[in-house]
Amino acid sequence: MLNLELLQVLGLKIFFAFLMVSVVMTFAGYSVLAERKVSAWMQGRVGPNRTVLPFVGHIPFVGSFLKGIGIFQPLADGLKFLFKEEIVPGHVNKVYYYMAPLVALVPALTTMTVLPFGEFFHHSGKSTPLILADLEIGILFILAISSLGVYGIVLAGWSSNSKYPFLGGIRSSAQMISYELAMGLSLLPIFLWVSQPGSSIASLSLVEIANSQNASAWLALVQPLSALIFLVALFAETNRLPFDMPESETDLVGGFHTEYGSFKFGIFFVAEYAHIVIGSAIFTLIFLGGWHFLPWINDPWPSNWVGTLLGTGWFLIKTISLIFFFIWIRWTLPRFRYDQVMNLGWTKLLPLSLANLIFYVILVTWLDLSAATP
Amino acid sequence: MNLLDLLFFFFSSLAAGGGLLMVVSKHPVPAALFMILSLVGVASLFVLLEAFFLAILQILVYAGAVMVLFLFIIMLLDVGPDGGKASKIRILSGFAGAVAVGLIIVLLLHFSQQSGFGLSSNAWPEINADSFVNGSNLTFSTSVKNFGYGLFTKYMLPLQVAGFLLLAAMVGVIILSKKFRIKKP
Amino acid sequence: MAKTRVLKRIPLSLSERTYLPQIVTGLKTTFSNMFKEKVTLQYPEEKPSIPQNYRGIPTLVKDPNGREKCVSCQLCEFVCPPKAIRITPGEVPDGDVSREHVEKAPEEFEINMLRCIYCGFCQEVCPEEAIYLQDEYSSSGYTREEMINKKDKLYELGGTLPDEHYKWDNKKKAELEGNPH
Amino acid sequence: MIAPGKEDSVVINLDGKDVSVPSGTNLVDAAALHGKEIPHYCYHPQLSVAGNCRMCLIEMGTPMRDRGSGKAVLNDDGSPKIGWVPKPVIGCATNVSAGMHVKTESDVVKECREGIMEFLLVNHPLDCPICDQAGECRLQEFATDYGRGYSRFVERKNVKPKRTRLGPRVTLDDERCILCSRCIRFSQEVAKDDVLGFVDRGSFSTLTCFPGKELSNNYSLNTVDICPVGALTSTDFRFKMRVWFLKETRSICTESSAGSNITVSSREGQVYRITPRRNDLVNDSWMTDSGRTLFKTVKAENRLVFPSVSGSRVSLTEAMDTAFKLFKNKRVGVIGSCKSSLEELFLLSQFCKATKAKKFIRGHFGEDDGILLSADRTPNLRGALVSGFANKYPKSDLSILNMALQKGELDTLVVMGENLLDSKVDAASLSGTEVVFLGTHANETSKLASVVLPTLTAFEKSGSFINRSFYVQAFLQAIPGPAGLIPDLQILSNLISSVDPESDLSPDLKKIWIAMSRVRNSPLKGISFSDLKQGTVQIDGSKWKNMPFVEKSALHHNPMMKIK
Repeated sequence: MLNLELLQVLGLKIFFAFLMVSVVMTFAGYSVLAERKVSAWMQGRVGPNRTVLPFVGHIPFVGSFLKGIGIFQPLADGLKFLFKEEIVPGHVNKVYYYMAPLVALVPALTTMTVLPFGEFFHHSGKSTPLILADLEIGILFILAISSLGVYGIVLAGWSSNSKYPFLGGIRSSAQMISYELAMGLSLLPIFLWVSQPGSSIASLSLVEIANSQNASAWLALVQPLSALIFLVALFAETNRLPFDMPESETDLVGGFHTEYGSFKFGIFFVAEYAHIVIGSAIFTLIFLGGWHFLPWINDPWPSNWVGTLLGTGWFLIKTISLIFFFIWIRWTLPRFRYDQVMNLGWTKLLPLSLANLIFYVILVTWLDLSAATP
Repeated sequence: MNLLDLLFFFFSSLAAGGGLLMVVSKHPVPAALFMILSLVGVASLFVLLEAFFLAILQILVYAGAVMVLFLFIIMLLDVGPDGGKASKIRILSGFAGAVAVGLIIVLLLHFSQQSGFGLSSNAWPEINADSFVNGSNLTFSTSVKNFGYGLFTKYMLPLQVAGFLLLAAMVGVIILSKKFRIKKP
Repeated sequence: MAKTRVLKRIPLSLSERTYLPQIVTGLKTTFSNMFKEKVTLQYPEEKPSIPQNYRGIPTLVKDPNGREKCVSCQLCEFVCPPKAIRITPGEVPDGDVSREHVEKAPEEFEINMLRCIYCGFCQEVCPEEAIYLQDEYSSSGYTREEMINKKDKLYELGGTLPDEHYKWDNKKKAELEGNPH
Repeated sequence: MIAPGKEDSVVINLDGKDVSVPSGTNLVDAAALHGKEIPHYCYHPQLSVAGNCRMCLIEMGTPMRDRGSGKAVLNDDGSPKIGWVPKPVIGCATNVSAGMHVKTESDVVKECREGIMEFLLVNHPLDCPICDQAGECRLQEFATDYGRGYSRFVERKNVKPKRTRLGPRVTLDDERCILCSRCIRFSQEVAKDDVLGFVDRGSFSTLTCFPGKELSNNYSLNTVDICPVGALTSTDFRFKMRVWFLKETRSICTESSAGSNITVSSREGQVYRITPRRNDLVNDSWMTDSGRTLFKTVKAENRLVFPSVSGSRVSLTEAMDTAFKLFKNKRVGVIGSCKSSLEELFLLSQFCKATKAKKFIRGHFGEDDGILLSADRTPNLRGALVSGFANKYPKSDLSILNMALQKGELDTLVVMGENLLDSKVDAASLSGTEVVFLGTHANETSKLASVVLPTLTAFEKSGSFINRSFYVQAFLQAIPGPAGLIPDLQILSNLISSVDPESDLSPDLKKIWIAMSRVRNSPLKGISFSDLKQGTVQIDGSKWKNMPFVEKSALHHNPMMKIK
């Protein structure tokens, strides 16, 4: 039988899950705003500065400032997506057409169940990580689930029954296969390094990885090539420029979402940014020390709730900086040609990550042996 | 019936139903999608067995990579409904289906004769926990470390053989698909 | 004769081949752009200055005596590439003393602003200098019908422009003076 | 050397090239035969030569002959020496003669044309924006082609009355008139109604009607057509539409059996005017005024625009089904019409064959004016004979039908647009019969009809008529019919195939013509519809030579010579 304790735990989990979904979705929404603002600034424009809420907007100074930075724009965008006329082209495959946006969004949101974002200090000074489910194989879970996100795009492209979306779908699947290998291979040396013989860590948990960087070098400094490959693959997996092949407005109109409008398009949109948010968070965790302060420096914050807040805040700052980096790259680099994308993935990144892996295998073995001999 | 049972029935029906729908789907794209559904169901069953690593690998390798490749190929070749020679295959698949159904009936009969339809636990062979990683001081668990240890000690040979098999298959595919220029005398 | 200089293609160095330095340079450029002065015009509040030869909404103008200049020759209708202009020609009634010598005037004159491409051919072809693309550029409406400018709307938009010829007035004068009768 | 020409033709040298032209033609026509345009205003090929516009001035010379011996004078190289006329001559009044040399492009000719154009334009108003002739105006064309491009005239232009009423249908703009006198000659020579003339002198010259007369004859609008400038305008067409918008379609006038060739000018599904089309076998360049107003019936109030069953609107298929029930296994009478096209009459007789129907037809007759309005006021009476629908000459009423009705021989009547009640058929005798009415306009009969199937007017469909001289002439669709209606041929072929599913009669004109020419002893043998598009085709009408045709001798029609 379901007992009370289980229900309590379940309720709490559901509450936290709900909270996290809201936070990530808000982040995604405001990433859109950030994208528009940053792109505007980089192009000598001012970006959205018109939307205003009735009462908030009329507060002197604050209201006009908030309006100026477009803080209400995501609300308006969301509402617009909701209230727009729902158009379904006559030639689509209805079931899959409706299913596709959901398939795109669900994996993006599922991955955050194993995403730690800080640590909670007990009175005793012991800490537990802030995470919905501390899976031993967290990183694998994230890789697995996020790789399912491509089905949303493939489905959308296929069910639209139209040329450009179809091409977008095909490109997306090919791109996913090409870069997932490099991504996985770039992570292997990390785990080899972290759980090398002698260390207490023997799992693929993200919490352990983040904690291993406390007061020691960030893994981005230890393994810069892994970080670079992972970052490039991350760009490709999230379909961000310069890898936005499935969408590429210039040659595929809108790619997989050409035939989508109103809220269904909105879901695709949010899913894309949710992927970016989660991707940034993962990169922060693995390579940038997570919620820990700076490399080789012990966390300066106290071991109580203030420390929890500061740590989480620090984690968020890192994540947001990475999101900014995503946007920055988008408005700096031109798009690759499709064959260049494939070329880069298979002939550059894959051999490079293999070489990287072999190098670290040898290095770790040598370190292990030299530690054992004396 | 507790939650575990409920989940088991849900996920197993997902796996079985997905498989069935995959077989009966006319169009290859939905068929592939149903296969993914089935794989997810199987992975969930692994989770229920607390074999998290296996479940994740199932998703990562099959649903995440192999099936994406499948879909890519299907879409690239633009295979429509009844793209193949369905009429010839129909007899064959009917035969295969009949054999499969027969096998299932035989199995069910075998188990039910042993234990009735309750399928009590003694119908299943006992898993010897210690037998798994003998030769090491690690106890049996589904953790990654133990899994890896087992793979690289006791099951080293099968692993390498499987690896070579896959390599041979890959080389074969490359040779078959590559057009070699025939030198004319 | 200009000499063609053949540039030698220098092979890329290793760092160039990774593209990373170039990417960093690009990132620097875009980042420094973020803090430059913005060039956006806050449109409804600030308006751009319209140059003299701007091609805004086509309008019909009246001569300084307040009479319509258009004689509905339909050349603009003919020349209009998107077929936005539709004229129903009519005859000026005998009783209209100030205009009867012109004989012909548009009974209805429509310019469909949903079709108009602001090419200015109508202005160019008009033998009576009656149609002008003036400085108005923003027009909107809730229905398609609203976006079809009727004759009265066109005259309201056009107003009066100075006339250099007074062609029909001179003709009227000649008629009154009876040349040679 | 000038080679000897063929019989009845002479060889002249046109701008240095020897060409052969029929003897007796004037130089304007002769040059036109060989693609050289000699501009002209007053000359019209079907009117007498006046020679007063001077636009066709050219240089001309004939081989010199020795006065004493009468022998040709030769150059040193043996070619005949040409004696050029010292001053330019007008081409329209100079007939060709053997060995004549003509220069149409020399500097003198060019200068002459420029001078003439400049003089013509001295007093011509700058009216083009409001002038209806603009776009088909000879003055505009020649001013651009042969004019100087600028004027040295700085004085004030002449002012004349702008709106003079010459007749009920013609308005004169005096300022634009270039005094070519074509209209005067037309009235005298073709219309035989001498009402126009010039008064006053010099720049005061004015075209006017003789006192107490007006230009009101039935051919008055032809003066508007031949006016090379915009001086004579049609009161009806005045200021309606600029001519460059109009789509021109070749058609045939349906007014009478004269079958004048016409051009239907339409824009966006609306006909704006009808003008004659030159056909020297049928109507020269003329047509009646009354024939020009026929297009107004297209948008008439009593036009039938939707199918109906006993007065209420139904879909076309529903109306066809109802009609089909009315003549399935019934005794059917078909009242054909001489206003239908040849192809429709052929399908109608096939329909009669399929339903074993009795055939009736009536004629419409009136006064013959001896020119282009013949006594037979239907365009296709001979078509009814040729198609096999009628085998007797139609009477002006349907008293035979009335007798049959009174005897109760008929259950269902299929009426092709005719009004039965004004042709000696009583309403009482119609009471026991069902009427299926196919027509363009409502009349008393259509109001009685159980099924009304609207058809298209001659402007909305293609087909052919046979005129009074047994000329088969095609007319082509100018405008689309009212929305939702199908051509008569389609209706008829649908009706036939509903009665006789075996029938393979298609509504396609080409296929109907193939079927028609297969009929035994058909005079249409060897003719196809595309031949008709090339021009008028005369067929052998000797089969019907004993019929009492009512047409009198008229323009290009001699009842005595009608048999080929």
